Amino acid sequence: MKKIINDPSNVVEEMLSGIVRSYGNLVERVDDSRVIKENKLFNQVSLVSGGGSGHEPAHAGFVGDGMLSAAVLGDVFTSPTPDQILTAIQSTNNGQGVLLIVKNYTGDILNFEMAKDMAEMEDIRAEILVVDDDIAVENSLYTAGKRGVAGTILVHKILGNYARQGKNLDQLLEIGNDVVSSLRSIGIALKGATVPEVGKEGFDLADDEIEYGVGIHGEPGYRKEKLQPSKVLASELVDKILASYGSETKEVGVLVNGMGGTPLMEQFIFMNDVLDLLDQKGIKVIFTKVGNFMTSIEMQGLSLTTIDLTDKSEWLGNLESQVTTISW
Amino acid sequence: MKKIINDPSNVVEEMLSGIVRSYGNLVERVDDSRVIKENKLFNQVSLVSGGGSGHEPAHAGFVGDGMLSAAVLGDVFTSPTPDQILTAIQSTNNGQGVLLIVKNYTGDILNFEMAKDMAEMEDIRAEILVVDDDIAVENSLYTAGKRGVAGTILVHKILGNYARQGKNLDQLLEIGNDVVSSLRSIGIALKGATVPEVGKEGFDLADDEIEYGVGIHGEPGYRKEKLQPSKVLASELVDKILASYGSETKEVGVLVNGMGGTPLMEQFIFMNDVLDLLDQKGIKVIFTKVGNFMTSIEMQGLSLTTIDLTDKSEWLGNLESQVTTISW
Amino acid sequence: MNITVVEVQAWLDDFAKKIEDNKDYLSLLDTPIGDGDHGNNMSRGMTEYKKSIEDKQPNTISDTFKILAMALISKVGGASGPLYGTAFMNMTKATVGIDVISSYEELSKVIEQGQIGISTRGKADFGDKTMLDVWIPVVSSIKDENFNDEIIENAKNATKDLVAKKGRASYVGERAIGHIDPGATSSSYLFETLLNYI
Amino acid sequence: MNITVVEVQAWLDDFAKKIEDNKDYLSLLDTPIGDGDHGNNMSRGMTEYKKSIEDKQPNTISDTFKILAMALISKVGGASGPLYGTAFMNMTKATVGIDVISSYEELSKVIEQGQIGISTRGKADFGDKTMLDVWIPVVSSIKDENFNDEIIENAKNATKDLVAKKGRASYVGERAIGHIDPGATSSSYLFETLLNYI
Ligand SMILES: Nc1ncnc2c1ncn2[C@@H]1O[C@H](COP(=O)(O)OP(=O)(O)O)[C@@H](O)[C@H]1O
Ligand SMILES: Nc1ncnc2c1ncn2[C@@H]1O[C@H](COP(=O)(O)OP(=O)(O)O)[C@@H](O)[C@H]1O
Ligand SMILES: [Mg+2]
Ligand SMILES: [Mg+2]
Ligand SMILES: [Mg+2]
Ligand SMILES: [Mg+2]
Repeated sequence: MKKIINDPSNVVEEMLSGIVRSYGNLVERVDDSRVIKENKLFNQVSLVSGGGSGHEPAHAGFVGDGMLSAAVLGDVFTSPTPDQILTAIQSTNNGQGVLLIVKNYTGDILNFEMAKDMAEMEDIRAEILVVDDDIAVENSLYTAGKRGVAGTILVHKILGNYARQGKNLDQLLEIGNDVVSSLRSIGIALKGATVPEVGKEGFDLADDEIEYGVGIHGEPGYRKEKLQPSKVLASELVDKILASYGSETKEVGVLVNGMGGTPLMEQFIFMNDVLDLLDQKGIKVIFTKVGNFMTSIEMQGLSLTTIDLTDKSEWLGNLESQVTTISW
Repeated sequence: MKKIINDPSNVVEEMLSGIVRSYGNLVERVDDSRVIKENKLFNQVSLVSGGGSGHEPAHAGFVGDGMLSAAVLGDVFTSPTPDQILTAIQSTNNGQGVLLIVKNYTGDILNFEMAKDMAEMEDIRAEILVVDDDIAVENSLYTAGKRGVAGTILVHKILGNYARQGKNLDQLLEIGNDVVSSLRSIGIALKGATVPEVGKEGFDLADDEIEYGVGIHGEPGYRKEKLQPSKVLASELVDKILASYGSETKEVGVLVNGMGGTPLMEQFIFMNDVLDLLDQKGIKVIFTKVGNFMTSIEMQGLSLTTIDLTDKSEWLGNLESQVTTISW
Repeated sequence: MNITVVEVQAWLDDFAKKIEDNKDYLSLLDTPIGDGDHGNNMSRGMTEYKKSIEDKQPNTISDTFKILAMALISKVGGASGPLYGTAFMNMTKATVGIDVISSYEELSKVIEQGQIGISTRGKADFGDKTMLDVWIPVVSSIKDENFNDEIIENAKNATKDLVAKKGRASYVGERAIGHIDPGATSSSYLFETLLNYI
Repeated sequence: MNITVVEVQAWLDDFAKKIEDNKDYLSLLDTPIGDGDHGNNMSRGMTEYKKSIEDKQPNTISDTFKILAMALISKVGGASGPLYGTAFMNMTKATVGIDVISSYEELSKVIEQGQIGISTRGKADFGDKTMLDVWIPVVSSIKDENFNDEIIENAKNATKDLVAKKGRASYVGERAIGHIDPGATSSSYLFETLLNYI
């Protein structure tokens, strides 16, 4: 394992300290906790997200005016615990309740649910919005459901602006579910990530092999294949995503998300191919974003996320609104 | 070579297209050129930078209100040609002259100088500001001088704001030289980058080996060594940088820059260690930034840049000013 | 049967030791069908339990379970944390005021409350290839007074041939077949060590 | 000596071919002491020259040099582009109105202008392990009318034992010793192919 770290069991602690010391103008740590919150809290419903670490800049990079009120950091690829989530809820709630934005992994769901129960015992209303945008694993009776991946960032952005505009908790939950159902993501991996405490790559791929549909913790995808040109990869992902929408999608937003070890050059080349394909299919792309937002440590690969914006000009406005965060 | 690309000889073209199609709200391509410029030009001295591609988001990601007027993209790790640089000059000049911000590499210097000569023949005044912040290779009679690396981004930021405030070309050049002389950078590499047209890594390091002082094109550094904890790496770099300042440095800005393949987690851990060391030495850190700004394709590693801000509160204001770019 | 707070703490110490000794094995089980952290997760929880017991020196069964529940909830983070945590939280409630568990019937009520906690929180059924595949037969066998090593072992091994319908292992589909469930394995340790005190 | 536009174009065609044939070798030379692109850089320039000559069919020496200068300037991008470009730009000026180069003296004046261009643009001296280490002895030998293969070859080979003081190779310090300079090598091709037309 070749990493710029000190003690593998202390990476989250030191990273957290690095984040708040570097961006103390924007965020602060809640004392003795794994919670990073906005310096200034606003008079609105609070938005809290979180999950395992290793997905940086998610979620701490999206804390700030117009996005999240706080992020809770678990160990690497491990959900934060209920007490930490409760701390985030307590320290951001200002009477209007707290929306917990959770990626659909059993560990995250259970820990956030438990925190929600604990918050209720303290008369704080918390609601959970589950994001499950990854269509690589189809939802079915036989799995824990679709996983939550990079689309989560767009949920933060859209709901963040609505919350700032004064929408209440019920409204945010309802819109949130609507946003989630308009999201589709799939990832591709070229090379696995190494969890510091594990010390070796989470999965192996041959030198000329890629895997479609890998999750952000290296969960297995739906097919391994020889590496193909970007155009071919783009076509596979775009087709799968569009097929899952049905036919009425006219306007979309597109997010190309780097997994941590793939340079921007490749992300932009891939986006160029995606835009060509959507053009050919007559689908208008009205919002685009490229970069490392929801990574998997140093995994090589990227994910494609689309959001159906047909007749959703308000959402577009939210996506384009100004925010004050480290990483949007 | 495992990359998400199409034709290796066409990566710059496709990336450029991806950038302007993704961020058409901010930047545009000058027709038939390798120039990315702001959509709106302002009534000010124009700032143009550029160099080989492969350092994304530099420099196109820093085009926008408050930073660069345009960026010129060369082939991967190869300087842009004078005709392209001239196009950038012509398409951004609005009578107040153009400042060319150039990293100190022979190829870049010569091509930009030639473009400057060509601009003069068209009665456009262009001046060159050479950035040579990399102290890994000492300036001496026996080399082409110190190289220009991540500190360049801070030059864009400080001069960008001064230009917006109405400073003239002579003033910008003078301040620019002052800023450059207050910058210090050194890099560390864990794993080399692969130029798409070359197809193999630019340099080799053993599995447990790192190299201090590597340049952003994989130029050799000053020492290879077994991988050390982040604290030890930080200490080596901080000591070397502080020694090169002399003793009066009281306040600094710190930039930790990822080389492309190193995740944010490690960059923040490293920054945490750097801040500890500067704290211990009684040096006040009044500006911090962490992320991938001046990369070397997918190289693993990072660089540390400091800027001496002692008695430079105006520069601090410029560093903190709001800008409208893709990547600041 | 004469399970007082002394036996309960001895039992949980044994369990902690078993987890510690098999930490790498549990993570190894979690690798092909999960994310390879179950051993580390459980170990973090049990280490905290040991520390907390030392600190607080509880002298009732209920308080002991509560300390374990809190340790698991606050230190594990994985799916197993809230599940085991809820189990022991329920067992905390089920043992309030009880100084000694002296019959299979009494014991089964306590363990069943734990199992109900897991079922409710995790929404899994028997046969979904989870820790419940051990808890459910264990509860029945205690009720039936034929609780023994073999029952536990068989219940754990039965997870091997299943496809998972819940948790991370559900993402690997058919590929889960042939692998014993890590959570079922850690639960088997819990009940094996309990056998010593019956 | 009777070098008209016909000979000049034949010469530069030979040079282009030589570059193409040795593209990989030039890049290989540039690998230990540079960034491994000199062959590709020069090839991009010369390919553009061939295309441009085809298009524009210049019929003077000066216009031919100008096309080469523009091709190198606009397509190479490396240090070698502006250096060779400036050389041929100077040679363009030095041959305005000249239909035929018929003496060593005339030839030396033209090539010397090229060399001055490189010296001025690159600020390097003889012995800095650059292309100038070939250009400077070549100019002298033409002046002295003893211009031949051996002089070129020796000049190129002499770069092998030097430390570089200019360009990318200067970053590797002592490690440059033992490697022939790629730019000196491409320049040696330029003058070797010129020999055919003298
Ligand atoms: N919904 C569920 N109900 C019951 N047990 C579950 C459920 N989901 C997962 N488990 C159990 O949790 C175990 C995995 O725990 P662990 O590896 O610690 O958490 P994670 O999956 O979050 O990494 C599985 O082996 C399984 O026995
Ligand atoms: N200052 C200089 N003066 C003359 N020649 C130089 C100078 N710097 C570099 N060169 C020549 O340029 C060659 C390298 O060219 P090339 O590889 O195409 O450019 P780059 O170094 O930008 O990649 C060197 O081998 C050397 O001969
Ligand atoms: Mg886990
Ligand atoms: Mg080069
Ligand atoms: Mg696990
Ligand atoms: Mg070169």
